[in-house]
Amino acid sequence: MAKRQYSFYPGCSSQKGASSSNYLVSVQTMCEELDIQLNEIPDWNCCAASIGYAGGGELPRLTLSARNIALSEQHHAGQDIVATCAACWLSTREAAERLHEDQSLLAECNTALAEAGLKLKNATPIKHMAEVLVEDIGYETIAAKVKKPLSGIKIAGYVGCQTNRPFGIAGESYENPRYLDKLVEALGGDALTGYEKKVQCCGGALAFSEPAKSQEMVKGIIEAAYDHGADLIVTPCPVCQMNVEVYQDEINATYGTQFKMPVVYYSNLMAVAFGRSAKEAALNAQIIPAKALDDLAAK
Amino acid sequence: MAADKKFAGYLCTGCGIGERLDARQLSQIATREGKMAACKEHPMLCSAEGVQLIRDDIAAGNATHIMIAACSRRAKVEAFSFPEVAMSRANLREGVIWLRPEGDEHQETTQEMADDYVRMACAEVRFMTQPTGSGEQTLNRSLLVVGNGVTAMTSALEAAKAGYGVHLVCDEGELGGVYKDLYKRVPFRAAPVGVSNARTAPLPQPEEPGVAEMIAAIQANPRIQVHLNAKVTKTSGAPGRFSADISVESGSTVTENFGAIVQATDYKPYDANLLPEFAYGKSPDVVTNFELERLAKAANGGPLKRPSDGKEVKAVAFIQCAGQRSDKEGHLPYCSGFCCTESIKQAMYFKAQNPGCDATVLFDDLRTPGAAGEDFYRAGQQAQVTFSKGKASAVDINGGKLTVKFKDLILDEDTAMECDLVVLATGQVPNSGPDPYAQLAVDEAPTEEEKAAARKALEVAPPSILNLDYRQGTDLPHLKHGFVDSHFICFPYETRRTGIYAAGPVRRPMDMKQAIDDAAGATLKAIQAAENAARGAAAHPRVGDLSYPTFRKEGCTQCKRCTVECPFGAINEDEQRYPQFNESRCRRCGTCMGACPVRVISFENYSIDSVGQQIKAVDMPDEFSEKPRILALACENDAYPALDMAAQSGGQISPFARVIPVRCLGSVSLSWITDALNSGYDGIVLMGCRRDDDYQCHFVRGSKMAAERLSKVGDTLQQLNLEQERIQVYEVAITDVQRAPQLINDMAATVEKIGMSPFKF
Amino acid sequence: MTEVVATNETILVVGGGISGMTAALEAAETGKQVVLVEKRPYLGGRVSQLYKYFPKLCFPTCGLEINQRRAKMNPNLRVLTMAEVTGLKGEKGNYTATVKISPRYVNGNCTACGECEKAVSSEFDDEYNYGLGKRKGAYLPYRMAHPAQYVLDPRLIGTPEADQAKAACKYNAIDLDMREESVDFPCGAVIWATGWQPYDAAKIQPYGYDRFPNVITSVEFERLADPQGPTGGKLVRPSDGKEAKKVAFIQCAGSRDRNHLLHCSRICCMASLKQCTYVADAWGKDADVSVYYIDLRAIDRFEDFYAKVRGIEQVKFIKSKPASIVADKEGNPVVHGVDTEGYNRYADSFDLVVLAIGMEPSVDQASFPVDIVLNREGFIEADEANGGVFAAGCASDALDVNRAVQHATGAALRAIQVVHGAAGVEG
Amino acid sequence: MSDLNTAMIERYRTNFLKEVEANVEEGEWVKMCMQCGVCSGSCPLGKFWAHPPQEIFMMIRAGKREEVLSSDSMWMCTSCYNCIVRCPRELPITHIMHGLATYAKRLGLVPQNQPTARFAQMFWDNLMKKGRVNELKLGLALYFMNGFGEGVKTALKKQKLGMNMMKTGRMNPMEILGGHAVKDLSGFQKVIQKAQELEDARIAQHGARQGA
Repeated sequence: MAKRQYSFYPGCSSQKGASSSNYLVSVQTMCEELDIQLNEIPDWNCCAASIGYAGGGELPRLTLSARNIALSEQHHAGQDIVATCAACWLSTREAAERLHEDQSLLAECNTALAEAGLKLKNATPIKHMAEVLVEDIGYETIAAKVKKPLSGIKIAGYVGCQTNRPFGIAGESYENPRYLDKLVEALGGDALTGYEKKVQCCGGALAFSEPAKSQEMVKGIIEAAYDHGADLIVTPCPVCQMNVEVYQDEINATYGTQFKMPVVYYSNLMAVAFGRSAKEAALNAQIIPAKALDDLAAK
Repeated sequence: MAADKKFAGYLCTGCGIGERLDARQLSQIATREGKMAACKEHPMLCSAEGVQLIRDDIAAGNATHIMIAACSRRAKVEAFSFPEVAMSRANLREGVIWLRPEGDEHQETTQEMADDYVRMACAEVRFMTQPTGSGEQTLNRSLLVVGNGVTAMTSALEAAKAGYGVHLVCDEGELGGVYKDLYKRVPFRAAPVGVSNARTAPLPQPEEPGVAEMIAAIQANPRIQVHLNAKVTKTSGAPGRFSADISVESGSTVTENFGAIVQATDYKPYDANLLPEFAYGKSPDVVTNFELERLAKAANGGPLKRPSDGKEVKAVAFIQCAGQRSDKEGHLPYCSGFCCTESIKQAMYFKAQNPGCDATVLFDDLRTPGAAGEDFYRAGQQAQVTFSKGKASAVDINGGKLTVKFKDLILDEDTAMECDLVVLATGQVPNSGPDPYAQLAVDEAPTEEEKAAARKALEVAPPSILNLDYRQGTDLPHLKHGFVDSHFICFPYETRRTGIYAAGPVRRPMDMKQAIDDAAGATLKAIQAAENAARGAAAHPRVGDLSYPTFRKEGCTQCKRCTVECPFGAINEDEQRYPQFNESRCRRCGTCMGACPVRVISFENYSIDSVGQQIKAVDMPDEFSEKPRILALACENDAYPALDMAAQSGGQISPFARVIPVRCLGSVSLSWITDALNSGYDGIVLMGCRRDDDYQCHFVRGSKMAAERLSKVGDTLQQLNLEQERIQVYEVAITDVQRAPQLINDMAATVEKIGMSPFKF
Repeated sequence: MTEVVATNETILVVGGGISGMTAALEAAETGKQVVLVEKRPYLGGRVSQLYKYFPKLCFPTCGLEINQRRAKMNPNLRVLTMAEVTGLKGEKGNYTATVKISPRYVNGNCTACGECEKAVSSEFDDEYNYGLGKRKGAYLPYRMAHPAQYVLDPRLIGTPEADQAKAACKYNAIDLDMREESVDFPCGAVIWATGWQPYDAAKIQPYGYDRFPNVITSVEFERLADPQGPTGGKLVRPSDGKEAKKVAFIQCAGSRDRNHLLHCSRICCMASLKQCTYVADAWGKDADVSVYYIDLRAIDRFEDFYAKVRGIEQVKFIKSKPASIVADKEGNPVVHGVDTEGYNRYADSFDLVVLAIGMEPSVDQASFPVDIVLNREGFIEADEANGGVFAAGCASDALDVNRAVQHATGAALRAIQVVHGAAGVEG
Repeated sequence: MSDLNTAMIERYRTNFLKEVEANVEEGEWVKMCMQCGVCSGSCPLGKFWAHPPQEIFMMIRAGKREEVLSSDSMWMCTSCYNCIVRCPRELPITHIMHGLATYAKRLGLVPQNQPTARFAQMFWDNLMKKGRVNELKLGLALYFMNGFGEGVKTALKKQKLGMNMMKTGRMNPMEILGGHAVKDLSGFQKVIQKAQELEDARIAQHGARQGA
């Protein structure tokens, strides 16, 4: 069967040596197993995430994404754009829709792009990798590829904000999305469907500027996972992963808690379940090791 | 037909009646004691075969009066429908076997209960005649519609469209009424199918008022005769034969006959002079929503100008609920229901003409119900009308500007805004005539301040609109705040003056669209009243009843109780002060019959005897039998169904009770009570409907009247020196399924306590 | 085989709720021939499932009793229950209607004696109680049902229980061979009174109706309050039967919301005010009621009732659309939001939360058997293009009972105008 | 106070609502608010806002220009989009908050040392340099945001975190020297430069955005 091809927008944080480089590694492993070919958008730029607004303002921010889409349309015509980072996906898709509904902005945007000889047609579907898995591949296909079921591993599906709102995954509700739970179940894991913090905000970029406020929310996210007896938390978003995993020491210091909750990507789970090595699954990049997965990968 | 009466009894032995009761005995009682020529038994009387049995007897002329002993009169009504004969029903299923436990120890008393119900049904039918109508009825396919506005015009046009003639009486020089000066109207519709739910979706905008078109249609309609500058100076008669004097200013008067009447006199704009705090009258730039329409009409799409200096309005503020939803002296306690959408519309006038104009609506609750309502709110927001939840306290004049002081309820602060024009969203004051019961209200007011309020209402009573030549006053009774509305949620057109229907804002506050719907509804009821009058049939709630009250003139003492107590003001008095019943005004509740101290009033199928003889027919065991008898008179609309449903759901009732349904507690004659006491009943329970301000009595005051009459029954008891507890009057609702039988059982317990009545002869 | 006698002067009324009953009775009492078609096995519609009416707090069964009597006594009225209009051909003054009648498996012989009910055992969700209770497979839909004729649940057919029911009936009222049938008959005008249904509360995800048993809808709360209801009128909550003393009412649950229903459902504010009195009456001083609202729409004379309820000290009003509901460990719904008058955040825990659920038309736009002018919310707009078809009641807009009846009475006139035309009375 | 600010006060006088509609990203939708408050209740950092979103809208209507623009409320927005998905009137609340923040920044009304405002600016400057974000520099810049002394403290406090990130290959010290970048950097910068100019021009001269 022919590989599915996508125009791939990896985003800054998944670059080598960046905070979610492990995400990219595991995604690549996952895609090999699922016959997905990711064609990186040549010379893509940062999307400014959801924090760039203050520096740039509206049009420059939209133009950042416009440039990426234009490049994709130029080099990977006919391919859907897929992003693994929630913020990248959201900014890009939001820009596309905004420019679609406001033609005057689109005109200004193209005037700017012309400076680099680019033009935006703005007719490319923009997907998050989770959409590709759920809508293009499907749970059954994924389940069929499982070699090492995640049997007995209790997993809290932390969906977070930006893969869920305002666009979300088709057929899911904003308040109680189940796609991570369904993925976990497809991989033979034990999905904690009652996990009530699954769409709680982690603070996003404010983890940097308002750490105390952000960490208070992260505390709740982890506590709830413990309450449900989770072995680990799974997320589709680099910001969520980072915010929930790396500040646990600081939270413990502030609140006297003893958190040591592994936080992984769905791609980590899949790589392991598909029978690939801990390295290929990028488990070595866990600051808080996901022991349950390490053991399974080692089997 | 009454010449040779043929009495026939029928006993159904189905539904367990045959198993639980001695059918032979019941048949014998029907024939021997009940004087039925025969009593035929059938295992399923409601079956086609059973019904045919009865039909054949009727066809053969062997049955002019039939007694059916089977289930409740509320069951199998369609099967047991023999309009050509008089019929009574003994309730052996719901009334006896379903309310009594099985078992030998109960058998004797249960059988006695059934025996009595058969006796009672036989007695009842012996004193019934199948009514045939008064012979007074006439068909008159013409309506009198009173009013100037959209409601009245709609009523006239709808009636004409249904083939009726109309005389439209307008007390102004031109038609149009309160909406004469309307520039645009609030759209009647929501966004059509296909319009998305996006914030940018195109939504309905203010539309042409359509008043002129309506006036043209009226003038072009051959069935409608318009009387301008005219008043109704006298209305007499009854549905089918109303006669009205229509007098015009010039002095000439014409008299016309009508089948029925629609009063669509709309409302009077609230007098804003009562709102000095908002500087009305002090500054010409403070106007009411009604006056604003004139400004808009004058501007006709151009800039709206300030009355004071003719300068274009750059900032306008709308004060919602001005003089409304407030218990302040002179304010309207209610919400007029149309001002929110009116203000949105008027704010849009300014925005449409000059988007730069600031239009702010100060509201407390924005009330734009329904699909069209909420879409119009959105349309106002799209037009950049500013909506602020705030309570305005005052309008100050400073030079050329106005300052509106208000409390911002969202930001929770006292603040103010400057503007060139202030629009007061004032309310609707019903344009109704004087309340015929205003004097009664004074007399009946429980507290002093309520008395004072009632007296005030009496003093400021408006001039009459219909000038009814009725014993009980000249106009439609008010319900509340001067509105001549129905009291019933399920029956908005229940009227207290048969054949006369209120439509539009005179009935309750409403906007133009609802008034148009309301006009159609009231017109249907008027047409229906005329058609029914032609058949001699009663109007709601005893629809189709052909009976009507008559009286023995020689016995009448002209005491006027009947003319005073009739809840519908149906009864007039002739020159010798004898009652004139006006059959087609009568609602057949029997309150007059209950009121009559000399028992001369009766209906062919409901009379002092038809009930009195049932009471007498009951077999009365002697004082030492330990078998008391308890009489229960139950309203057929609520208490009686409650007892039926108790039977359905396994309730139990004392075997000593004998229940008789009555049309209304108001029809209960004291003579029934005294007869019952004299013939040895040990207790009497009367069950009528709720009678306070939220009354449930379907004949308005029937239950109340009964309660008043029965309050005096204590004397009778004293004369007989019987305990007061032996008679109890209760308000019972149809939902009192547990309570209704309990009340009867309580009486049984009381009797057990205080002992049997000595009056057993 | 059902026979329907009708002509092009007959008025067809679709829907036997309060609006349809009213339109049918008013027309019949004006001397017109009327055929009333109702999908349920009984007349009365949603009104029959209400405990009390606002603002009088009187009982709907009271008016229903009168309307049922009117129906029983009127020879001009023909009622078809368990029937649906599947087709309507022709034009104003001259239609042919096609009506599908589902088998009741009980014929007119039924005396409502109840023996069949005693003879069967298996139970099903009770539609009359919105599934809050159970009923037998042979049942009278509710105590006052008209026609007072039992129904056999189709799920019983082919089981031994069906035969037991048949055996228990002494009157040959049970006919297990009944089949669905379809009848055509002429009519001159049609009154469309198909009414409303509660919006699907599960779609309002932030309120977790699908996740928390103690979050219920206002229509369900009516059944709880009704002494004839599944709890015998006790206000107890579904999860554990705990007494519901601290109750929240959330307005605009599905209404005035671009994510759900765009329109204002009109009745919800008044219904909640009414239900406040249920709680206050049940628990007196121990009652603790909060009403969360955007605009309290106690329009026109209903203001009196609003004032009355505001006077109950156990009831407080919070101007706020709650953001979300979560359940605590004890299963108490906790309502989160901000009181917009002064901006105080709240996280209030309740025994029970009642969603004042919105009204949507019960017939969806796709399945109208005839071309008709609708607005985007699916309500029927009055329009010449509708020919001889007229909406009555909630098929035309979100209306309270009083307005629905008012509207239905007007609809009767419009239908009569058409058949008068057909009969040549006009002119 | 910036010249632009003075100019804007001059142009709109009392009508702050009009100013917002004309100059703030998606500001034209403020008018659709029906004051239900669901946004305010839905905000995860709501309790830290001096004025939650709906109150901000009401303040805009009430003309409280200074209070709104110099408020740090909108800087608390985490872009979680709860308010947007729950709003019954489809207000793009998140964007309006971003828009207000941006506008306040343009006018020089941002509260002193508003951390998110400063971080947002760093982030922007950082990505403008190379077209892609350099996390290491961004992180360091963040630590030293409040001066060198503060920075060293923070850096020490964050040392463990930093070490962790490095150990797991999720932070690369070499990034300090250059790091990732777009190849056509000049083209990239020209494009964004142009976009900036267009937007500045639009706001400076007529103010009114299309569609407002």
